[in-house]
Amino acid sequence: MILVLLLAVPLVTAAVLVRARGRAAAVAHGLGVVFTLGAAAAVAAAVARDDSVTAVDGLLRADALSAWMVALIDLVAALAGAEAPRQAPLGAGGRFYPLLHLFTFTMLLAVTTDDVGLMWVAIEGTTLASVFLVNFERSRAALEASYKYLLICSVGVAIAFVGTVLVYFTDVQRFGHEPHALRWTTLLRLAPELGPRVLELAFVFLLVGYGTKAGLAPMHTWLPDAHSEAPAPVSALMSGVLLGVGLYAVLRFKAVVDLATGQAFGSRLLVGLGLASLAVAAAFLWSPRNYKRMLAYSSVEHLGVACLGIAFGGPWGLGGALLHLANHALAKSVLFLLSGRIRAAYGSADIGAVSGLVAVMPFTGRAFVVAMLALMGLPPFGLFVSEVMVFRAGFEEGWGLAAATGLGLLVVAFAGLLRAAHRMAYGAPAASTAVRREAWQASLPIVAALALLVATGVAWPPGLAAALGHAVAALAP
Amino acid sequence: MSATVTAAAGAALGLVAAAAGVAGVLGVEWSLRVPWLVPPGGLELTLDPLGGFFLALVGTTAVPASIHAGGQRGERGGAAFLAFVAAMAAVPLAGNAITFLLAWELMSVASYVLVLGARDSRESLSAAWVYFVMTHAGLACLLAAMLLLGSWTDSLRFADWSAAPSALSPGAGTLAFVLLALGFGAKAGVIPLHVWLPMAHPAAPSHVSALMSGAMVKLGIYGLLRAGLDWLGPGPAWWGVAVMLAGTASALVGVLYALVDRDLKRVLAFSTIENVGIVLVAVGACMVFRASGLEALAVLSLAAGLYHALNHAAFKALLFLGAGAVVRAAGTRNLESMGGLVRRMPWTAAAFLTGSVAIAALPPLNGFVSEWLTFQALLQMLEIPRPELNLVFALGIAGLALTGGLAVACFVRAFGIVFLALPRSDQAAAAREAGIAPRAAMGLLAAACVALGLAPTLVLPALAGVASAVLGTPALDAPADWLTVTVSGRFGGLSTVAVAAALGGALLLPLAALALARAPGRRPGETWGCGRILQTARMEYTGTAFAHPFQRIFDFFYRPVKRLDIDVHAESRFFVRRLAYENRPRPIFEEWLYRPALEALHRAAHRARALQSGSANVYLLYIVAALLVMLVLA
Amino acid sequence: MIAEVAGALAQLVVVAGGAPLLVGVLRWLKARLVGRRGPRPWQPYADLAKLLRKEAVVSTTTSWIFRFTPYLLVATTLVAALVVPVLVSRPALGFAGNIILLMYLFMLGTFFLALAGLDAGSAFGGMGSSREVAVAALAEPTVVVAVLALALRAGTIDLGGVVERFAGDPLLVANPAHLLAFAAFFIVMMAETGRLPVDNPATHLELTMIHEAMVLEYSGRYLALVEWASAMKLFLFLTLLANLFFPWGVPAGPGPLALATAALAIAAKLAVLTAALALIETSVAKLRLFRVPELLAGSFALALLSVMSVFLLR
Amino acid sequence: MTALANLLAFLGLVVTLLIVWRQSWRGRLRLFALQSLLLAALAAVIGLFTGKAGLLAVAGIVVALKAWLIPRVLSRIAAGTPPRPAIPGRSSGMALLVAGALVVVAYVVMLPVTRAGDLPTEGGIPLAFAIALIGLLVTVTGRDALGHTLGFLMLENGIFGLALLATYGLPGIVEAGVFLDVLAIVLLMEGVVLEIRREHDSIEVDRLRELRG
Repeated sequence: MILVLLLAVPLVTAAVLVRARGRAAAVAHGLGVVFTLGAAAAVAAAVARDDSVTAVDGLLRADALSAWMVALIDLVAALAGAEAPRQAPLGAGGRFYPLLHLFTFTMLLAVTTDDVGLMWVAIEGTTLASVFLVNFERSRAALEASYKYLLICSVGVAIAFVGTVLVYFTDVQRFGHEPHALRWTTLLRLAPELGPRVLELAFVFLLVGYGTKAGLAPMHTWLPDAHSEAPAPVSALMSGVLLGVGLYAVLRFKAVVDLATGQAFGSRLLVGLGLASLAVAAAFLWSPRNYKRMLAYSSVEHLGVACLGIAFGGPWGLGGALLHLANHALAKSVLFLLSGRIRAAYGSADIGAVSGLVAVMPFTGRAFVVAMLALMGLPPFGLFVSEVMVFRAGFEEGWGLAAATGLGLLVVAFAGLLRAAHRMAYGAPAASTAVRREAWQASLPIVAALALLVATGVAWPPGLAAALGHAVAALAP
Repeated sequence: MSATVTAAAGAALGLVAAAAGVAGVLGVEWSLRVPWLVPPGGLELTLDPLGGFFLALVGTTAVPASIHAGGQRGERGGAAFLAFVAAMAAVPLAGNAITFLLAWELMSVASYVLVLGARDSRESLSAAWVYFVMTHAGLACLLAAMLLLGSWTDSLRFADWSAAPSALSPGAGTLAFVLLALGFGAKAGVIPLHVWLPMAHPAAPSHVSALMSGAMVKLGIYGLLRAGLDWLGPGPAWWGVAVMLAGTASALVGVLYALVDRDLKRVLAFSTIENVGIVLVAVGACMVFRASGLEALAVLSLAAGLYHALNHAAFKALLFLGAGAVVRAAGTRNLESMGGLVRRMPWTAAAFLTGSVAIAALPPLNGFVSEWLTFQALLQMLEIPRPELNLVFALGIAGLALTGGLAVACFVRAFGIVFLALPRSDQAAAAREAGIAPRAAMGLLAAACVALGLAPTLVLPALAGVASAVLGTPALDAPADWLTVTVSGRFGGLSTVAVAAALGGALLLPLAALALARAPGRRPGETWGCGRILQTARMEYTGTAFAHPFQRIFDFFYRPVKRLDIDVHAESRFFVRRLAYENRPRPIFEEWLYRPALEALHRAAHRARALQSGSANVYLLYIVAALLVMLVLA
Repeated sequence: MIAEVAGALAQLVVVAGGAPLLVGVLRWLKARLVGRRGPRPWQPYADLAKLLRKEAVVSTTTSWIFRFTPYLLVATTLVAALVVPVLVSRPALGFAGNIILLMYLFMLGTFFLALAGLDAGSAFGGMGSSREVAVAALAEPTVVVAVLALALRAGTIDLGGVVERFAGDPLLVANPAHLLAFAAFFIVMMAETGRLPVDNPATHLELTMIHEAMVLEYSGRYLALVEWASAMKLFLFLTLLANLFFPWGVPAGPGPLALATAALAIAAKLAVLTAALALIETSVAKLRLFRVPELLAGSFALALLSVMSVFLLR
Repeated sequence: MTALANLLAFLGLVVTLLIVWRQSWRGRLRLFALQSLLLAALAAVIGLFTGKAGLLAVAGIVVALKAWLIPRVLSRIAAGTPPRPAIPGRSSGMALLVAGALVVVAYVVMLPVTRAGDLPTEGGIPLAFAIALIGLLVTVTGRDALGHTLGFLMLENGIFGLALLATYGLPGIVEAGVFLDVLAIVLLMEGVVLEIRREHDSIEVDRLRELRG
């Protein structure tokens, strides 16, 4: 029941916002954000109590892993929702707000359904819901970005569909037309007896397909374009959680395939993709020119790390990957939101055009620097801890060389990000930019997100370790 | 945060750390576990003698640095300063890898923020960049090594590592040692990982430089000791040889660059590299002795190294604080614009002179004691029955001796050019003495230099205790009576108290004799200059000129870029209008090692940019290619 | 106890009083060797006395360091005189340190003298200091390695211990390692005490001076102290050469008779060394400043060879 | 059933190769509609033989959606572009060769699948997969938005065929979602492409190369 509510809230909000204007729209948007967050909390509580909740004849099912993703999606959605009115006028009609909530809905659906096919549909739906969000500014560049986004992600997800069909095929072959043959719960139960060769084949398709959505190199090419051209709240959602949803699909499938083929097969492919992502990201982060693209490439980097974590496996690797997704979601969405403000103030997304940020925008500049430090994986922020966990898994599970390579590439990316942060944050401000006063209310969500990052880095909130443990356990019951 | 609050808090923190550290050195054991803090694994702090020593070192350096900071109005970064001190105090206490890495990186972050301090200049930005990237690369090495160790021993607790060094295969141990040595060496400023040091130290405010140089760099040595002696147990002799050679190279390269640099704080930074090198020579000797089964000598070497680390903390912090006062007063870090400050800033001058004498290892101050001890340990190398190791030791000894001589020259230059003769700029001529807080801080440190110099009989047994605790050997029977330090039976003895007393007496003797003889007085006159009159500052020997013989002698090392521009008068070439002469040493490590590496990286990154060509078809092709490649692999 | 004090005093008197004579004899011998009559050997005493009576001119640019340095210089050499086994193998301050202490004591003097050279602000002073510290720095490794060669073979680095060890076993002296170390140490001695071919103690041509340029600004009693100290330094270095490498006739403890024979022995050995020094000084030309490192590198090579022969031939 | 299914799959492949060969967009659209009809027939055949009524409905939807609605939308996208691309010297021979190679690749890749089961329809599985791969090829080599979309739809058709042949249809809710998705993609594509045309006066994708690096 609670799951239906969780999904209904954004859907209803989207529907209302199609019609609502003015103050009503503001109220609807605000309520939608708050209720979604509340529903996510309720789901988390329910899962913590009952291990999993189901609805609609088991079509919707949330276990600890789903709850983890739901919490992430709704945290970032709340952050983005709070920032959105700065970027897009609320209450003037238009497609932006309905689509924003629809986008949230599709992501929530993707992580709360128990049906592999429906998940595929939902993930395809995330693309569809967000294409016009990317093209919100309707500039030439935004148009180009949204075209490539639509094309590449559609093709990628179609490839994932091949994998889904193959999984279904082997399932049907072995057990006949079982009513819930495409459910995670069923697949996990039956996996040890499924044909390993077909599952291997299927996994390749699934990996390429959902890897496209997760922004893993070399399927990441849509990502810098779309993330840099989308309005800040949309970039935050896409970078923060949409990629994570893609990786979530890979993670689920890997758990199934591992049961049939053993760990090594999937891990090898994932290590390859993870390292490729890190390498590509490192190369593009070395001397970035556009800060929104820089943030996008950094997403490739962090998804690469999470991918490595999944590949390395074990409680450290999986837990690290999930925690990394969460930390990255927080840090990256904060950065994208701030980048929206910076772009509004400087009128350009070029790094060269921005200087003296700390002097010009005292809060935004400082928060930007702090969030960049967090993004670079420094303590006391959570990404440090999750990276340590991932690499610990690497060394522990016998992927020493891969882990070492990954560490080296992270250093390169670090150097590039630091240089860009220096260029933007310090130096003499451009003459045309006046010092801006910033309302303190606007900074609250961002401060809260950064505080949460410190918490995941230094002292885990009560229940976090347990939630992480349950989420990992959900993969291999 | 106001400067006073920062100072008080920092000093309090330092005092607590120092007290705890001394307790640890004296054998007090203490540990603390907080499972919910510092995930995953939990905060774990343990105090043991080695950790206690470095904790005390951090604490005692932090006290004067904080006091000095209290005198700096308008200096930013109070919170970062406190975080820096706290993180440094946490590093030697850390009892598991996660705690250690967290404290270690927090220390780096805090010091990075402090280096960034005057962030409006490009110079300090690039210094901060180089510093942070180097330190992060070092962290990556440490992380890899610690996680490797963790996976081999199935634990991230240091206690478990120390317990199971013999379980590691030699190859594994070596891999871990190399990685750890790289990581810790980068922090300690070992050649060729030192490049951040001469950039970051000048960029930071002086009390921060003092802390970085006095304490933070030492924590690199701490890590190396932990790695080489504790976690990885007695390694093969070549580890020690490698450390020793790296130390010798660092000492020589450091002092050679210190000798020719014109930036006062860079001179001190390079000298830090030198002193770290000296410590590492002792540490390396300790490792070789231990590998050869000579435990008493290993203890002596290690104690000497620790002593030098402690001494360096005292005199380098003193020198940095002094340099800070000078730079503030003269408005420049350039040696060639200073001069004559001994009359404008007598207290600072006296303190700086004390530090210079100490760092030049001249008796009876502290630098001499530790260098003497190091020599005593090295000179007994004949106990090792392997000629090739003996040769390494001989080279180490010679390197150390040359370093000592060059350090004397370096600090003659540093003190002489800055403080003596006539001021070379208007601002130096109008310099004002530092305030009461900086003077107090410098006074404390100068007193520490003297005390550590005169009291080896008290300090050495404690350090030998630390060393024997680390090495797991029974404590040596008292190597010192109240007056004289004796090493290795009757091999050598030293009594700085006696020397100091004798020097004092010998100073008084001629004074008294001359007074009794009623020697004629003195009268002021101008400096003689072959009959010319009117002495001006432009006639003085410059720092560059002073270093010139060294630049000629070590030409093969400096590889200077020479440039001579003579702008002659249009009508006759004998009338020179302007003459520009440049003779800048070439930073060979930057030019031959780092620049090519960075350029290669840059080129590679640039090439890789072609990947994102803008064509949707190419992007789709990537997907197909990835699919096909993975199908083939599967 | 009284004997100890007497021994210490005797040693001080021999060094402090004998040093000017040594310099005088050296000058006299050098003059004779080149066919001049030369000043009388005790001329330095007269010079010192004259300087002490003169008024000192102190440059207005100088600070207290300039005035303090001569006293410190004398003090370091006097302390050194109590460390070096001149008359007895274990002098009064022998316990307080060994040859490393001794070298660094001399270095302390050099340090302050170089500062004093810079203090007056003249180019000569700076030039002298710069060159002096360069030579001293380069001489340092040779000293230590040569000492190492001795220490390795004597099994101790204690000066008295070395003397006693070699005195007890004369065969140890007749060894290539020993002679190599001696040669190395001799060269270092010439560099440290500013003798030809490194520095010309008699020159007053500014551009070739090292030590003299540095002390150019000193006059009156300050100059007297500086000159006296450098004479003592020469005396001590020669004594070290004599007693470390040929430790015959150095008694272990003080006693009137022992002291007297020791005084005779050291006088004889110093006479030989002085003659050798004079001979060398008259037969070589001063090296160009930038050839000096080559000489010192040569001496370092000798010392290293000596050390290697110890552990290779054991 | 085996023979019919195999025949239909084979015909589908032939039509696909013809799409690669044809260069006029009108011809290609017609061939695409034909391909979709063949798929619908396949669905109907399988539905009849296995007694799954749902598949008959699916066949109907395919006819309506892919053989009628989508080609119409596509022709709206293409309206205004010259029927025959005016690039001289361009031949589809190379593309046909690659497509032929892809058929071989499809056989090799699908070996584990054909070996795993004993389906009567397994002979058609590699053919359907080949259609999907060729669709990918058309997408990758497409020079304008129409080519991209068409290639994507062929990919979709191939996968649909694969699903039919391998599993006799997916669960209903999935099928419904897939159809919705395809429709939405095409409609969105139309929106985006029309905007591109407004902005660039062309739907050639070579102009969409401003975002790089």
